[in-house]
Amino acid sequence: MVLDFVEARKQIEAKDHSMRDKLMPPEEAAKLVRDGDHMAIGGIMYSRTPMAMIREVIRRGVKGLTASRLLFSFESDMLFVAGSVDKAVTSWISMAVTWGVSKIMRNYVEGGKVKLEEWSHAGINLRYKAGAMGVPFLPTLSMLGSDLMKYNGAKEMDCPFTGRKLCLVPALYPDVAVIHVQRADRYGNVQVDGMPFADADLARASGRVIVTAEEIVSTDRIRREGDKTVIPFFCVDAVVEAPFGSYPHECPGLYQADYEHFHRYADTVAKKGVDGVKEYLQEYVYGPASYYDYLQKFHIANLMKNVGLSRRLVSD
Amino acid sequence: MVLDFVEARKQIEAKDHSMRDKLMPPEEAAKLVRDGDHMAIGGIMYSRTPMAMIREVIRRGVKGLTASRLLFSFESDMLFVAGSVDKAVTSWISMAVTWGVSKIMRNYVEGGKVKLEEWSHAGINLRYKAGAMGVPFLPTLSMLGSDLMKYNGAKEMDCPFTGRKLCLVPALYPDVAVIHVQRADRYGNVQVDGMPFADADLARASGRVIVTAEEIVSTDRIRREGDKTVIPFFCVDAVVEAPFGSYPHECPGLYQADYEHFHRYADTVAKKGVDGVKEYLQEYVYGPASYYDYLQKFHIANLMKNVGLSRRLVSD
Amino acid sequence: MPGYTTAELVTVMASRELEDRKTAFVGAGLPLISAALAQKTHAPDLTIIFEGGAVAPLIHPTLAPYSTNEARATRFALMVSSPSDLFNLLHRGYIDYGFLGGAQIDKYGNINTSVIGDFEHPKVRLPGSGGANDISSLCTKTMIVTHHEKRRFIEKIDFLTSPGYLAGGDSRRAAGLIFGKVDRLVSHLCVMDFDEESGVMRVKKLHPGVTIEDVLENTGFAPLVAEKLETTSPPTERELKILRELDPEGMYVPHA
Amino acid sequence: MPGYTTAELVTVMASRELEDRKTAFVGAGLPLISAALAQKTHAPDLTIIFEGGAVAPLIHPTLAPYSTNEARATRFALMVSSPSDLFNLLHRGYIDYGFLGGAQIDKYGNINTSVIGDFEHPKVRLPGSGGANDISSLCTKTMIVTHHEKRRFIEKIDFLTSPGYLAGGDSRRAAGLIFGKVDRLVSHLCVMDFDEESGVMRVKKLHPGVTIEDVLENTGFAPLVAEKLETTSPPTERELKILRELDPEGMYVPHA
Repeated sequence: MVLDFVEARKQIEAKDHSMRDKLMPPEEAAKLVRDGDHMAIGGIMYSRTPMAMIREVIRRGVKGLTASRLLFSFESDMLFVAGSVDKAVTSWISMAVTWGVSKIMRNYVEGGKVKLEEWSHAGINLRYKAGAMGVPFLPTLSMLGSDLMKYNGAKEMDCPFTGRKLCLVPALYPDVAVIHVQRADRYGNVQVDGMPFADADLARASGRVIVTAEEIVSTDRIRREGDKTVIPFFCVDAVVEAPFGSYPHECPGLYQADYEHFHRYADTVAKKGVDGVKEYLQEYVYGPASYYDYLQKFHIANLMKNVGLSRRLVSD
Repeated sequence: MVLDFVEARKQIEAKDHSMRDKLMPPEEAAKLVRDGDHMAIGGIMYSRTPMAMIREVIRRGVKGLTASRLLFSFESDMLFVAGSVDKAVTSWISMAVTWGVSKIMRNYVEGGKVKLEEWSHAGINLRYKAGAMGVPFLPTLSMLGSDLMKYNGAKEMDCPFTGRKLCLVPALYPDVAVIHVQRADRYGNVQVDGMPFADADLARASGRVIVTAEEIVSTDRIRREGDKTVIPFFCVDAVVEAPFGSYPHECPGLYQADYEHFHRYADTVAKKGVDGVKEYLQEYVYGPASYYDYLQKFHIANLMKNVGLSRRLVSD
Repeated sequence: MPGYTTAELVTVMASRELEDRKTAFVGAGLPLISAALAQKTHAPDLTIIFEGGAVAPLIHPTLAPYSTNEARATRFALMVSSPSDLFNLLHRGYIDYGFLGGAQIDKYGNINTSVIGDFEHPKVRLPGSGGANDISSLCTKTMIVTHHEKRRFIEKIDFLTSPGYLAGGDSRRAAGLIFGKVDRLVSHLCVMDFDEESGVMRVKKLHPGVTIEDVLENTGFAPLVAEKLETTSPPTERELKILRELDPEGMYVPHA
Repeated sequence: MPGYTTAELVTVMASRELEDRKTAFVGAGLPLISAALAQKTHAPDLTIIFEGGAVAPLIHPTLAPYSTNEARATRFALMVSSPSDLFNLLHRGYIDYGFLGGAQIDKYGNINTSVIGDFEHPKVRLPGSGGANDISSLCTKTMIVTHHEKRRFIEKIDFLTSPGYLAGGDSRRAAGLIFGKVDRLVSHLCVMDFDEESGVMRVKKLHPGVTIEDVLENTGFAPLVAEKLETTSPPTERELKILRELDPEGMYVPHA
């Protein structure tokens, strides 16, 4: 079960709200994700996915997680096969339109190894938004009359102002959120370029927040553009320096996704199924001795190629 | 009465959503404010107040308006004394802490010439937010147990998820919103620097939207920083070029408020009351033959002084 | 040999259904190509919006997005906002058109993209709603765009992910879905609309060379048939040329 | 002659009640000076937040804000956001302290800043709630800071703008106000807290030279009195020096 809004507020009240240094290595930050937690994952599909932290969580052998995300992509295969996640809460889960439905997701959900709770995309957004607002629900006219409402716990009500039927979407208060961004200072003041997704809401809704950032910048730099800050320091518990922290997923403005890697991955999964993902985990998660050993596996030429294509996107 | 969310949506559906040239002179734009309208005013207190459009509305002799704003300041004196506004909806109305309670507000509200509907600051924000979301209400734990709820139309309910008591704040769907910003293109793509206030919500909640901008920029410029756009063109009906369009109020990043003007104004009102405002309207609203004749009255030296102080704020 | 693929036919026919000066929520793949084609033909002022947050992006000629939720899909957009903001604009009535596909479709235009079999113990788990439920609940006009096959057009769908007319008649409205409607279905065989009274799918236009029998044979339920069946004119050379330029590798819309 | 004004006394005493490493919603004028004083004395890691949207701004030494909703109040802030975002953070429990003043205050710490007389036909219309109701409804600890006078501390307020303990006892909780509380009142005579059981104001500390009789004479209702009344130590030279540097013209806190 998900936290009640009253309990969720008490947790926040009890936290240290001071501006202290929270910069730490990824291994240290990953300890904030505990067995059985509801872990909310920032970004969407293969954009600003907190891959560095997902690898750490898998490497630590965390078990029994409920993982939620607006739209899941390749990373859910890894979390399922590693045995970290028992339940996924989302609106959509697939490798991506181009690479088709995930065979792994099908295997795990159809086989009953992972339970899948489904919301509409607006619905899962509203769940995080309600959490960020500190209220128990938000109303919408989505999802009415659909079978989604039969299983996901949304409730119908008659509007006390208009008499109209409404769908009430319950708030989501994750235990922990993992979010990858372009920059943050060491205190956890976070700025995002391009699509914001629901990351600001995740940070406000969650009990603990881990931010990985491409770049750790000075607080002076944050202060020069305070209107770009989307998460204030007191919402954040851990800050991790993570260049290429989303790779092989993209980080807008910095590098595009490694589509060729995705193609190869999809081929492997098509051929070998779950065993393919196990090999993949061995090679990319358990194998690399360090953060940079992981990146090294992609070859610097590929990293730079995807940096270049990201620049070309707006320079052409 | 305020529009029901269903009616409010039908109005939006029926509008032309195309990206067409909406640049027009202030007199033309002011025709979108009609007798009896609910007019939502952007900015807060003396920051980004759409003064250019407020002057036009007064000059046109529009009557019977309900005016809403997060926090009202000097501009409400003008709207009351001009006879444009019958009712104000807000959380707070005063000249400002420094200049004290508005004698004019007291005169008009105590005298029954203007009805004042009061919400908490979070409450009025939630009303616009609900409007922007297209729903009939939003829940909060503010205002419970207070006398505000006895008069303002918020409703209590027991949360169907948690059994907790909640305050439901009804959505506000203004007929028209007037908003002043730093820049927009001629189609109505709007960007704001610094405090966003509730302007993005006003624009989404309102049936008609008038935007005055310090600078009309090319659409190419908008596209270079799309993540700074807070209002998309299809929400906007009129775009007005209005340099110093908030003066003597401030426009963050460009000029600070003319405090000396406020001091003189407060002195005048303290001495002459309503007659002082009538003289003020004559001098600053009805008198000036053109937009620039109005600005000329402040003397270029003052305008430049307040531009300079705005720059000094961040250069020192 | 008509000189175009069924996917090309569907894309062209869908694009023709889009009026100019409107806004459209567009997904990756065929819908994007279809809307882009409309922009380059009869609807230059159609605004393309991605639910991920981008309003009117300028797609790079060779760096087209694989998904609508990546940086490529936001290139030089007029606004780059959040999905929740875009869904709010949808709720307010600012989005005129939405596109949907579906694994299973019934005669009321209800769509299943969640599961084949039982929800809790699915035989086949599909990707899920994404924004589809929101689009069909809230878009002023939703258009279903799909390949036309009997196993897809069925009497009873396993799970109702995205509402059409629900059980028909007044049931959509009675469920509280008072905004928007499923307005049209474009397949490689025909264009359908929905009878306002009953909410049942109605064959309205047949594509070149298609007979009403072809449609009925490939539909797993009995649709209504318009009194005056129209016939669409085949994709023009110009349409096909533009379409192929938009998707030069045929990644989303395979070429002939 | 104590060498400081009553406003200075209140400001110093309020600042001392603020713990370090906490966050505070601060209004223009005395509260801002009080919080800034705390930062420069015992609470260097206190975070000042303006409900208009600014988190931890750096106030310019000579261009201080006249209101917390203007650019001067956002100077080099860590975050410049919207009031609704700040109120959400308040709702979530991220704001430890809030400051309130009030035209009328009752023994349960309920405050009126709306009307003297009848709401619909007021004798005196005051500015209204602003964020005050939200602060006293939702701030973890709300502090009332005020001049202490009989006409202000009254048995029955004309209008309840901002909730304290409502009718006392369990009534605040029963009304649904399950978050936060009115924690303290700092006046120029004393510091009060509230009895948790009855919700009634309780004199806790007397300022230098003030007797309990002084307090009772200037209070229009009967407050509780702590068993062991403490006495505050007078403002130090250092506190007064810093305070006067923070408001050199005595605009918000008049100097001696």
